[in-house]
Amino acid sequence: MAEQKTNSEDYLRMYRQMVRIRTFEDNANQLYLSAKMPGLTHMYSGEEAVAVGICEALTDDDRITSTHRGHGHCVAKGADFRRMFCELLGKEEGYCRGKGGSMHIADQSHGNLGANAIVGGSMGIATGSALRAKLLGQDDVTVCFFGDGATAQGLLYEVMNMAALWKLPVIYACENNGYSEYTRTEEIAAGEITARAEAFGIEAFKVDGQDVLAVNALTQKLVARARRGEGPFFIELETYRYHGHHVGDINREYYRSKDEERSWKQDRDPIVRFRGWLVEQGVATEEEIEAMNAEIEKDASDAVAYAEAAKYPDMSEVDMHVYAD
Amino acid sequence: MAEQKTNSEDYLRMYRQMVRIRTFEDNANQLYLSAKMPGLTHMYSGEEAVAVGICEALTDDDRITSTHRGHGHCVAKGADFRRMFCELLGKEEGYCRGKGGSMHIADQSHGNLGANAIVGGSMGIATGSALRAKLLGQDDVTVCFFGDGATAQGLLYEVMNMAALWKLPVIYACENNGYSEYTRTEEIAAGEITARAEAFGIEAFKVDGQDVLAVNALTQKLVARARRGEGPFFIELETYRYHGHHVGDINREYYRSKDEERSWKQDRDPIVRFRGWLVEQGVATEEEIEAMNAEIEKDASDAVAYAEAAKYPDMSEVDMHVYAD
Amino acid sequence: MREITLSQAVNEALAEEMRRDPTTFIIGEDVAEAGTPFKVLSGLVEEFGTARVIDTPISEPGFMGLAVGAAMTGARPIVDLMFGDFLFLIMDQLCNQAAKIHYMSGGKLNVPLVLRTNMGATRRSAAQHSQSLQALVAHIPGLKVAMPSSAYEAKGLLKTAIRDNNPVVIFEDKLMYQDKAPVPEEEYLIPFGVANVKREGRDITLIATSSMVQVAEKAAVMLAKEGIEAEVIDPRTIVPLDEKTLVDSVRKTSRAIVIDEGHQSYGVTAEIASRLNAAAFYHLDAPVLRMGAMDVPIPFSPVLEDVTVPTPEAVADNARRLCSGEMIHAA
Amino acid sequence: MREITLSQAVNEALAEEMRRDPTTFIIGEDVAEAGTPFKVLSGLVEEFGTARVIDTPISEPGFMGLAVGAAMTGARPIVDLMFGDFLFLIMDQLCNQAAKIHYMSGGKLNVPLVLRTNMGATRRSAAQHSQSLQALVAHIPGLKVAMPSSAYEAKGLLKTAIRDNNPVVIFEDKLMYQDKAPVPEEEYLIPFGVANVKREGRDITLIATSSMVQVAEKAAVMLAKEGIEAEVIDPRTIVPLDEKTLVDSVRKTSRAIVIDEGHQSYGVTAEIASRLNAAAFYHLDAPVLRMGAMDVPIPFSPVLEDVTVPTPEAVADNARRLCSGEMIHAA
Ligand SMILES: Cc1ncc(C[n+]2csc(CCOP(=O)(O)OP(=O)(O)O)c2C)c(N)n1
Ligand SMILES: Cc1ncc(C[n+]2csc(CCOP(=O)(O)OP(=O)(O)O)c2C)c(N)n1
Ligand SMILES: [Mg+2]
Ligand SMILES: [Mg+2]
Repeated sequence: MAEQKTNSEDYLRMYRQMVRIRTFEDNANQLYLSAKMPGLTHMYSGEEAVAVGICEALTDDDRITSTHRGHGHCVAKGADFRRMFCELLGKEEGYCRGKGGSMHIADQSHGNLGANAIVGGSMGIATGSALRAKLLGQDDVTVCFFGDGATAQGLLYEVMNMAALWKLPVIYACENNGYSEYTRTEEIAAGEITARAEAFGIEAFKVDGQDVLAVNALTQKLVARARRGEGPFFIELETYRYHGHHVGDINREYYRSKDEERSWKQDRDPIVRFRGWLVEQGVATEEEIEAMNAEIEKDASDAVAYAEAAKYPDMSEVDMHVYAD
Repeated sequence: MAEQKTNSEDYLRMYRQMVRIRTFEDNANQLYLSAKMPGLTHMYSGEEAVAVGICEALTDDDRITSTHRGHGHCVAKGADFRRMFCELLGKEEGYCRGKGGSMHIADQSHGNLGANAIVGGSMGIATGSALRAKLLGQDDVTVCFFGDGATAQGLLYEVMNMAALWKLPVIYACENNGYSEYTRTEEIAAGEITARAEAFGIEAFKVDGQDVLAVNALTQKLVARARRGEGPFFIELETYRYHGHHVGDINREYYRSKDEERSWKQDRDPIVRFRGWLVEQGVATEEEIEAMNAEIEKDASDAVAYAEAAKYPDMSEVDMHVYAD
Repeated sequence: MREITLSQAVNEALAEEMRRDPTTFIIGEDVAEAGTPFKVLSGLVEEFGTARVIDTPISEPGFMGLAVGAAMTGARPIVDLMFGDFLFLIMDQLCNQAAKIHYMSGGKLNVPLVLRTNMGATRRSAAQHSQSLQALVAHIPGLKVAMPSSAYEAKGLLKTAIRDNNPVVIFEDKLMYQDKAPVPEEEYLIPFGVANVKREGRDITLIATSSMVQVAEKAAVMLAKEGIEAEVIDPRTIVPLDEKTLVDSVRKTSRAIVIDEGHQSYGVTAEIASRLNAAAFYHLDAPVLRMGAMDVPIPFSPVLEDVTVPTPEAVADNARRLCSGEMIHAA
Repeated sequence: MREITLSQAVNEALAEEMRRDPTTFIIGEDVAEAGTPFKVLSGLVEEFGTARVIDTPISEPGFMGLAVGAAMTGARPIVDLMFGDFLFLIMDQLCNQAAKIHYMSGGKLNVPLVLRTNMGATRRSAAQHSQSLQALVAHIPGLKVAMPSSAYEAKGLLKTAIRDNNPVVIFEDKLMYQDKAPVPEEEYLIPFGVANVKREGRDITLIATSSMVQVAEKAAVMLAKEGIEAEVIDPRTIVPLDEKTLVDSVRKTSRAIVIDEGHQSYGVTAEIASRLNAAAFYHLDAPVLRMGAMDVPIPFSPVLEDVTVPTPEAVADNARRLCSGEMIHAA
């Protein structure tokens, strides 16, 4: 792990947030498998240290843009289980009144500008948020999450160019989980991903996305620098998704081996690793951790029950919110 | 100059082609200023060594895609003055039966897939032509011309990525004339242009675009390598446009100085330099060159007269060619 | 006759045409080993190899551009665009380039390419994965637009599209991929611009595209029980549009409803309705009625999504009112 | 009243609104020192500085995306898209993002941005610089669409657009930038969804957008000499559309022509004509007639280009035939 113990509260919150994400996903997956959840959804399990390491370096005023694989970012940025599950089930109390669903979940109150079902679709939005900060003299920083596959979208290069020219406070966070859908990153990305950012004069970093402390330490530094006008920055985070591309992607052996999956889960799980470190460093005991886990599990199942019982939006809502007043 | 005399015929043809471009442009400009030419047009004068140096390394089977500033590419790829002027004047005998005009001139017979009025719009087309060559086992190479300004279009990075992944026989030729419209390149391009290609694993080169022999020598090498499957390649050609962005751009001092224009014209003119070298090397005498120039001038004014007298397409053509049979 | 799914029909059309013409190839995201997320292309890479079934990076404008260039220089690309909603990403290459190149070159250059994509809501895929954007491409001269309504049409129209020398956009209804229909073993092609009268009737004409053909047919069954004989017509291609068959029917029945799953305003139903109004004005008992998707982004929540698109019940209801003269007085 | 050009009217609207609201800014290519190729923005960078009049690289999807993000987080961007034809490049950011974000977020996020662009042919700019693409954006729920027909409308509609909390697309006719019209010195706004009856008449209604309003007015002058009184109506915004004013007029005159410079098929005239046919069916003597641009890419050659768009003569001709009953028998 990257750093020595300095602040137990922060560590415990990070751990908690990672477990919350994993637990949220397990419940969401269960809802989907039992046909209670409509539509399609993409699980974040395995990548928790990325969202948490980054979002823990941000304040509520800092913005993020998220992706189709967005539950992790949403939880990490401070969202509430009930309102998230309500959204996933299309209920009125959801963050988007059920209109967005898993692929569009947004949480304005914590600066999450929303998941996006267009791969790369939020790169402009994130950079524009940073432009706004500069224009209005606000000191918040925006983090743009996207996958390795999204680096194939030309939009990224257009907005990195402008961010670099104008020194915008934006951090591009590339979650490289090795795959875009059913295709390995090597097959769809020529050259080096970080070199592409560097070509635009942007400082770029590679970090182990399974090490929450390493991610957090780097992000802290970059956020501080971005606030001082030294941005933009680019981070490539090496990580792995445990589930299929989406919940229905069950037979994966034609594109990745069970061995590969096993090795990431057994040897590099971000939660297991961090838990071990917490105990080792005396930040928490096994019992404390188990209690925390149990509490989170209860929170999640309560939230699921709440969301299942919650009501759908009234049919009259269908043509509300097409236009703002 | 980059190379010693090895082949007078080639040298004279290159010189001739450069003068043909300059002469074509002078006549086109005149037509525009005397209100005989409709629409808008962008002059290539000053950049002749780029088009000629590159196209002289190609055969008729090799393809190019051109830009809004496309007359130079068209002439260099072998087009005929009459049919070009007819096109610029919207006449039936034009390369596109008057339907395309200056911004869409294409010459299928010599492998010019056409000018394009969308900046960057032909990057996909050029790369697709190269994909076709590979797919059908043909050994032609495609050159994609575009400006420094066009490097801001995300499409470039999408197609370079695919060209690199699949080793396509395409050469990206970036004509860096220092400006995109009324804006200096530094203001719109962060980092280094060649670094952007290199980030995708593409070999990139910078060359003096006013030195026709240097351009030609480099292109010859790269075309040969691309034919052998060693492509793609990227060339940045440092050059300058003498006229305004388009023919109506007369007052330019708010974005570039008269001094700057004068120095490029006096010290680096590609035709003057090459002419000096030809004489110095004994490839041609001053008299031979003057005769060649005069002949080209006559060709051009004959072609202008021909085009002015030529007939417009019949009105019934307006809804022909919307669909191919 | 054997029955196969729409997905199999598409797969067969592609295989047959790729065997027939070595210049054809497929390009798109996860089209090879994965055979697309809808598994429509399964098996093709095994037969034709990765040189002709090409997996791309997530670069829609890029691979669409490649297809245009390949088409201009002698190949016949078949582009797979995973969701119709991604059309917005490739509009420049499709509408400023592909659609115009033949014309701008005075007929010298051709762009024989097929863009296969999909449409259709009620899959709970929300606003960016549920759109039916056929009206947008239909507005652009130089493009042809096909909307198969069953496995039979999907195969016959796709084969025609691949042999066409123009850019053709085909919208498949993603909810219909598993629907079966009789499809001959023998080769056949369906010409463009020829509407299909799916059901004859004398009281009202229901003109429906793609997914809405089934909806219209179901409505016709309901109506038949009440003694209202609806004629159901599927234009099959909206560009070119077989105006004559539609007009002839409406002149006969004097009433018509046009049904399409795109948004209603400035959509496909507007064009067809206004052509019918113009050409059958004096035969009409009431103005042509339009039913498109509601003018709202498609919501995720099932309860909301389901009310955004025309249903058999709603079509039958409107037909009843039209036939009873209720709307005539209301107008 | 003083007369100013459409270009000056736009410039004034921008300057006034930028003075009023420090969160507004302009973003686009060559908008600052160059003031755009049409010189519409001259002087603004001197007053507001390069922080608020932002020159971008040639990255239409990119800067459109930036505008969406800035709008979502508290600024009010005014995007300058140099040619309407470049809409094809930004459709994803405009239609998949800007148009849907308010809805997808259940009303939580707003996207108050203005996209200024242009339209119009006969400038000999050929197929990629001459399109009038209003129908495409009008089809997408969540966007508002304004089409000013003079300097007066250009100023009043733009000011309204800037204060609107939704994405608004404004199409200016690039051939009209130097046209003068009376424009008050005092501040005024023109509300969206309110059509303007430019000229009253009892015999026929000419509904025209943007550039076509002048064409309709010229036709009306010709017709008046022959005793035909044409009512000319400018909807001013096509989304929202003031259907009532249009319908009321058509119910009065019993005949209508709808004129728009976009391609005719699947275009703006189809929507308006089919709404009029529906709402005024029993008042109409003949079906509503549509006049759009021909369904061809715009050709460069002046002799060809000139026949692609509606002219006053052609409008008058059609109006005469409609009024004489010639078309009634023909239908
Ligand atoms: C523009 C666009 N193209 C394609 C898709 C379909 N799609 C959804 S997710 C995905 C893969 C994304 O890969 P990556 O960016 O690496 O993110 P990951 O799923 O690995 O987190 C694709 C191709 C899409 N939603 N949007
Ligand atoms: C997509 C697009 N955006 C903007 C324009 C307007 N425009 C025409 S040429 C040009 C500048 C191009 O600069 P560069 O690529 O350097 O080429 P150069 O004109 O210098 O040869 C611009 C912005 C356009 N035609 N297409
Ligand atoms: Mg990935
Ligand atoms: Mg340039």
